[in-house]
Amino acid sequence: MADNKFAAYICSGCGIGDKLDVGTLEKIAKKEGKIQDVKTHPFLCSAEGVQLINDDIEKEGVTHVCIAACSRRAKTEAFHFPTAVMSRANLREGVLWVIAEGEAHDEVRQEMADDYVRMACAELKKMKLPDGNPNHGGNKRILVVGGGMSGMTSALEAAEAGYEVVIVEKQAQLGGWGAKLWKRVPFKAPYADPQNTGVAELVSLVSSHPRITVYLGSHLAETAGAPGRFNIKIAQESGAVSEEAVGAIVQATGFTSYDIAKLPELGGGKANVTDQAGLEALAQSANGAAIKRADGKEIKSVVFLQCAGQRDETGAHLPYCSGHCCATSIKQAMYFKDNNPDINTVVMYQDLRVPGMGEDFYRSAQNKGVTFTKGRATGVESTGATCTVNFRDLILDEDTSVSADLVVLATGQVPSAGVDLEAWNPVVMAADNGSEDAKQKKAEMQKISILNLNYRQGPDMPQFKYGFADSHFICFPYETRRTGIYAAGPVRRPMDMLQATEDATGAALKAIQAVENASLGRAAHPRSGDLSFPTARLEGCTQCKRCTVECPFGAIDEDERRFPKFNEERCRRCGTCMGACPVRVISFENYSVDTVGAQIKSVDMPDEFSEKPRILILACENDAYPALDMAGLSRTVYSAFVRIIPVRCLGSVNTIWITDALNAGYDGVMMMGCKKGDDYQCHFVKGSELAHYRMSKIGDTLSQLGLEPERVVTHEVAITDNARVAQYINDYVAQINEIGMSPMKGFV
Amino acid sequence: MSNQNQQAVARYQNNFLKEVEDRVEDGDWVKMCMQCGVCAGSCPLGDAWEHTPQKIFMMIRAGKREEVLKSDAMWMCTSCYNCIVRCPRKLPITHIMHGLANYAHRMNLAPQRQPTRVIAKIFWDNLVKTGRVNELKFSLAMYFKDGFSQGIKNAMAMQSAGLGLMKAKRLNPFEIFGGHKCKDSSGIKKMIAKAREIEDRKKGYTPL
Amino acid sequence: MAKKNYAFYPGCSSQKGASGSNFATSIGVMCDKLEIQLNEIPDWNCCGASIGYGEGGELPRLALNARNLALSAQHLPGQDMVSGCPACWLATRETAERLNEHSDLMAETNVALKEAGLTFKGGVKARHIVEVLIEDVGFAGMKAPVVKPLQGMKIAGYVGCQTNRPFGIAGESFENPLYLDKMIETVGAEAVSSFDQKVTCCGGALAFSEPEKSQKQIRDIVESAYDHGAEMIVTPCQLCQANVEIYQAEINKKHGTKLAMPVVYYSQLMSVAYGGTLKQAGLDGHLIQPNRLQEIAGK
Amino acid sequence: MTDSIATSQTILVVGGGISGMTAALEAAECGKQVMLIERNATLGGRTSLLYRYFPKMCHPTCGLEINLRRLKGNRNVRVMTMTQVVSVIGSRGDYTVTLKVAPRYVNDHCTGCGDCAKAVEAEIDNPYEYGLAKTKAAYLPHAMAYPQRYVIDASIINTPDGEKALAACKVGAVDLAMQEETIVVKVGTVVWATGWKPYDAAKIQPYGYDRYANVITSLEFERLADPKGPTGGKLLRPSDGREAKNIAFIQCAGSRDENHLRHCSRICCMASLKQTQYVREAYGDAGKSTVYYIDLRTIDRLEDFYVKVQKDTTVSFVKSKVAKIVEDKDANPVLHGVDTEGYHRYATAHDLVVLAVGMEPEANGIKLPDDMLLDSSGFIEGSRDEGMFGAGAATSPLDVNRSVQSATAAALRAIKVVYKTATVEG
Repeated sequence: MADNKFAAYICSGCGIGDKLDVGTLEKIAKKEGKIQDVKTHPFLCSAEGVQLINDDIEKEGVTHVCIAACSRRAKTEAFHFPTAVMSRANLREGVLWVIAEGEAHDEVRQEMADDYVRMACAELKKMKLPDGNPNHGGNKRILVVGGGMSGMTSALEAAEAGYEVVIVEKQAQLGGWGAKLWKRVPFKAPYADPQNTGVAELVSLVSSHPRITVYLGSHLAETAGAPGRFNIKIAQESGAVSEEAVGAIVQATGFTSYDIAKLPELGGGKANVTDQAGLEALAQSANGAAIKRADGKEIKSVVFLQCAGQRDETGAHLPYCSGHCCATSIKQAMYFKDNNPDINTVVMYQDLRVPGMGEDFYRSAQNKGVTFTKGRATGVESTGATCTVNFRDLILDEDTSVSADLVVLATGQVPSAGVDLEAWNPVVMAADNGSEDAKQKKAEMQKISILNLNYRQGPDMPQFKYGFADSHFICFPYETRRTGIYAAGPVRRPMDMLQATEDATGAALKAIQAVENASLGRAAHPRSGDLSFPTARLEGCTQCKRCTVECPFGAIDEDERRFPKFNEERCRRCGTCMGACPVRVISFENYSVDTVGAQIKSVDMPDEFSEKPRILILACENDAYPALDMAGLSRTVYSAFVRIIPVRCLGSVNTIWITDALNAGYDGVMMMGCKKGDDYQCHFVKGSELAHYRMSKIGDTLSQLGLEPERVVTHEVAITDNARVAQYINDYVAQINEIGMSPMKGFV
Repeated sequence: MSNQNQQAVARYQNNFLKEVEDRVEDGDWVKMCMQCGVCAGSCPLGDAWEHTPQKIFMMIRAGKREEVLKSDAMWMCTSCYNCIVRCPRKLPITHIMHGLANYAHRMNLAPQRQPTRVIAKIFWDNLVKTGRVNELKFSLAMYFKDGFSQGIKNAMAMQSAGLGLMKAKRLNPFEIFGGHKCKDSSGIKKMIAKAREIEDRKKGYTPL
Repeated sequence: MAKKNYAFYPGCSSQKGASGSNFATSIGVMCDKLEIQLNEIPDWNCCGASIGYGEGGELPRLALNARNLALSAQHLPGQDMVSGCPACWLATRETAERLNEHSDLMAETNVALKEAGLTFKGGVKARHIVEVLIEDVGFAGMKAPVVKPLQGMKIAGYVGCQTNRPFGIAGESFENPLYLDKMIETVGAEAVSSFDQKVTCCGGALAFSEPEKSQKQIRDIVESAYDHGAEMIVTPCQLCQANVEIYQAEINKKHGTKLAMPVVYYSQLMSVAYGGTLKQAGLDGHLIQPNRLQEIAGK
Repeated sequence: MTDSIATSQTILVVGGGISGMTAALEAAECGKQVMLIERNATLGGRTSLLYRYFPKMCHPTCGLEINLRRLKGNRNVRVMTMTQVVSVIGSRGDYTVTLKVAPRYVNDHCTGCGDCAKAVEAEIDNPYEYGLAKTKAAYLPHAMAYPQRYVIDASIINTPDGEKALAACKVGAVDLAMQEETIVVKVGTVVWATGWKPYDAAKIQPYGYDRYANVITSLEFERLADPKGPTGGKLLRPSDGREAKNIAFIQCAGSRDENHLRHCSRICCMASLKQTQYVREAYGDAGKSTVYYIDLRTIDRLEDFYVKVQKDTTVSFVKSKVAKIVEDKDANPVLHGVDTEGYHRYATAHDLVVLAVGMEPEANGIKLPDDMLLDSSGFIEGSRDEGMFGAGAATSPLDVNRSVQSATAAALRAIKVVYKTATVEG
């Protein structure tokens, strides 16, 4: 690779030239920033300005570009130089637009701009152009675990898009839950009648597809590797084990319905009290004729009890609503009405939940004479001949009862998501410490594992809530904490068949995307396209395991010598490992302890008596930094004493930066990251949490330095907090002024 | 229970909803109610209703035959049609209330001296006689519906209005001797008799 | 311009010497000026009104109205059947529509009609005079003949129920119809647009059976008219007019109120504005004298 | 002119809201060529006008920031704003689409400095505040606007204000002569992510949205709650600017109603529950929210949020479709109706009424190709030739989470089309 050539480009447009002494900035870039080639342009983002830079890159061999103009979030189309390393000094949103107008502030404004140029140059010096993962996997086959409606849909959709697919289904045949249904709820207008499930057709399409390989009566004995290079062992009933190589995984392992036996108060386990699955079985055996009871008796009246063992606040049963059950009961009531309108069918509900076009399906059922009663069942008795449902009629406001030949309990969906890692990890720890029964327990738990990942962090996907392997993000439902592995269908969230097929199609796309990204060594969401990846100087590693434990995505395993083993294809480039490392051996080409450290140190530190405190702000690039930008956009004024450095995630903040800053004489350090806790908004799951934890430990360092604890603060900042961030800053500056300037100044 | 009520109950095995669907004007709409209650809140005489329309629909589904038909609720309908135009399921609620009232009356379960029931009968008889309503005879009949002495009181109470209307030529005292009538009043009588005969047959009423 | 012809169904209340007779009188001038020719349907009968259902049931009521429709079709072929009384209009239109939708009802009804020597095949359009005014004449057309604009009168337009629901006037809202206010303004008076009892039910159907309840409705309507500075209420409905006018005295007696709000028909406004005399406008037929209107008519 | 950049391998995504951006990005990150067009001046769509999302109470712009960064870093997506589809001809794999690009009067020189806005005096109703606030006739749609480029409203073209904007711009970005453009592109498939629009609340006459100042829509309430909104985040009554502390939320305002929208709009229950927490956020225990509902449809784990709100002492629930609203002398909306759980009549005055208005397909206002298949409410089911697809709320009333799922699925369906075309072509 050719020698590095550094160039800085200062824009004097947007008023920068009017309010700042650009000459000084140039000098700083040259002298202190040690940039060979420094140019100023009146309108840098213009075609000519950009041409100037491109010419330097192509003709002059410039490899490193420092842009001193607007925020890194602005003018990204113009300032796009794929072949060069780039750093940006934020003179517009970061200085011009936020520092008070008027000559009184000229000096501090200029100092702030000077520092940002220093910092950008210093950062640039430490950056390398990421060349992408050299040993990325290129396997583009997709594994689908589960051969039900969701799994088959994922498989077929991916295959139709040209990708090879392997399906592993534990049953002896495809079809899953859908195959147990007599009919399904309609997907399209008119939403009037039950429809054929279409499972048989789907099964034949899947079985006969040239790009789909199906393993029946099989499960995953092991899943090793990473996106683009998974190696899986498939154990068949025969005992045979076959190996396959795949690039990404869709987990569509579905659900089981909540055990009716746990609902004795609603007649669970008594004669002629069944669940929705039980009724489908009766309907299938009736095969279009009148549905008969298990005892062969004809049915004149049926009562459907909604929310059986669901929406339960006592903690005894499922707290959630399974979403599909109202429509399913409506469909099942139609089984009877369509066959014989004289059969009494009562659907007893508290809130009838048929969103969207389901309302038409509800109307259709009423039209067919299905009776809907808003009531709360208090108990179900069964004489064997007939059943009695005691309930509170919520409209007529009375306790009453209705008798029925058959009672159907609408029970909920229980996800089949495998091992719960929250429970798993403590057991593993105990087992590793030699506890025998922990080893026993571990083996027991492992039995229900679905993926049998050989990951350091456990054998299955992390579960989000109530055992569902869902994403915590509203905007990113396919966000996963196991890169390249996507949950689809009811294992992810309670859902009906229509939504499951939609979900499965989406999951298939994400799997395709994962293999395409992996094949290029590119990061997946949220840093999609990022080619940088973490490397570790293992000679310096103390095997403390923090990186392997704290990686939110389980990307880091341990090699046989118990050193961290990075799986770049699993990595999301958040830098949490870098933040975790006490000996600072982990870094990215363009983001490292040095790229940030150098910026911190480059700042010009006024002496103790200058009355010019310096406050370092480490701001998460996802929410806090945009908020600061928007403060600029809305011309919200804040103190000129802060120096802001964007970080990939607070999780990537290494405490050395804090101590370096304090040693260098900074009077305070502010960290701004995303919301943590149950409703966390951290895009890397735990980054914000970890930062708070690590900072809680920094007290000792501070006291060693003889500094007040207030010199380091952490804030949760939402992207909309543009007004609040300015307030935080100004309040903190005031607070620092009270505490007084740092005694550390001038020592370094 | 009257004989025709026993028949009805027997025929519908206590399934009051079916009975209403078969025998009450627009009764087949009852099943479409989703219990939102907008009708209940829309009635100008709202608080006079023992049971609101939406509740009556629920009672019908719950098989509360006697409670519904013996109630005076549906007799409170002023025919303002607010409920009809607001119902999100487009139930012809006004018509159903009229239908239920008429059915309760025909089944002779409606409250005996329910004023609207009594007046409805007087009004109808009045119009059937001549084919047109004779407001004077109707009013007088109205005043005397609760017996002679009460009638005098009522008449006296409304005397000023009555005299006023006469002065205003909007109440003609000579109508007492005949007054407006259709030429073909006999044809009209026969027509109504026939219509009633068909309806009774169709709905299985015992003729009044 | 040639007169437009309509089959006319006056209804019982518009008979000579009946409660709505002054309405019948007042439309004379109005129709004359607006080139509307109303041809009374020979031997028409009562529509069954709002409480006919109690005793009448379904088919007998349909038969009653079918008879009028049949007579209209027979004697005044091709003419829309127009009524001035909302109850008559509603019952007739409902019958026409129901018979069109349900062939079985149509058949049964005709069996009954046969007894009166008639048959009905449908095809008659039942309309309200207000529809004719708005759709066939138009507001400009209604304004044209105005010779005595009712300057300075503040009038509450009280639409009531049945002119407005369930059918109403095309394009108007059930909750806040504006056409009556517009009509008031076309004759030069000021409409009390904030009048919030515009479509409240006067309880007319239960005036005899539930006097207290119905009179409460009336009181609300009249008091709101006062509150909003109206000097007069105008309505398109015979039952509303009679009910709201007649019972004010009764209410005063019971509650010591001093209600004396004149209640007139839109047709009376127009007739006066068009130069009709007090008599022609039927203004001699009121219990509560609409003095200002009478004055203007007298000039 | 025919655009050479697009080919039968190009995926056209119509609509730059969260669904359209998602469909475009997901396909582009699979290596496909995508053209993303948006009718408005900025991407972001309706969600960027919401204050918070349920159930996490996080901010829509947070996800928008990530999607915009994905977009900035991905050269496979070509974005065109102020662009609409005029016509689509052809069939699966080979469509010819005519686009109409409205003049922005600002070119890509714009640095977003805001000098034009300073210079211009004329104000217009802010289209991104549902008309609750004014903005200069030269404006940046909102802080998260993309492209971050000003717009000059057509109303000031050929006026002195237009000239002021022109004079104020130091970088020559203002172009008052800009004309409407027509562009013809060839694409392999079209994803319609045309989203939804709030049902016209004025049509729900008994609630008097058109007559009473203090009856507003749920979307307007989002703007009131947003610190960036017209009231700086204060819940102020339109009639008198007084703080609204006792707020009614009316569910199914237009939804589940054959006089209006036949369907259930799915999101409104959660949206209102979310908004009750805006009231708590503003007043703590001093606020009061009442939710009038028919059925509360908080399905799957959204139920947790319902349970949480039920425990909030400032929130009460009435099972009733409100019959009508009248205004009292102090302009307080008074709600009339009957609580159907046991027949309790109410006539309750509130400071403010928020109508949880239903979702209508925005496509109802757009001329779709005849080949499209729509359901009874006008939501997109697909196209007869299976070459065009709906995505997000254009296909069904969906919340954000489900819209993104739907858009991701639509991306794959589109990819299937271009894959098949490519393999057929050789």
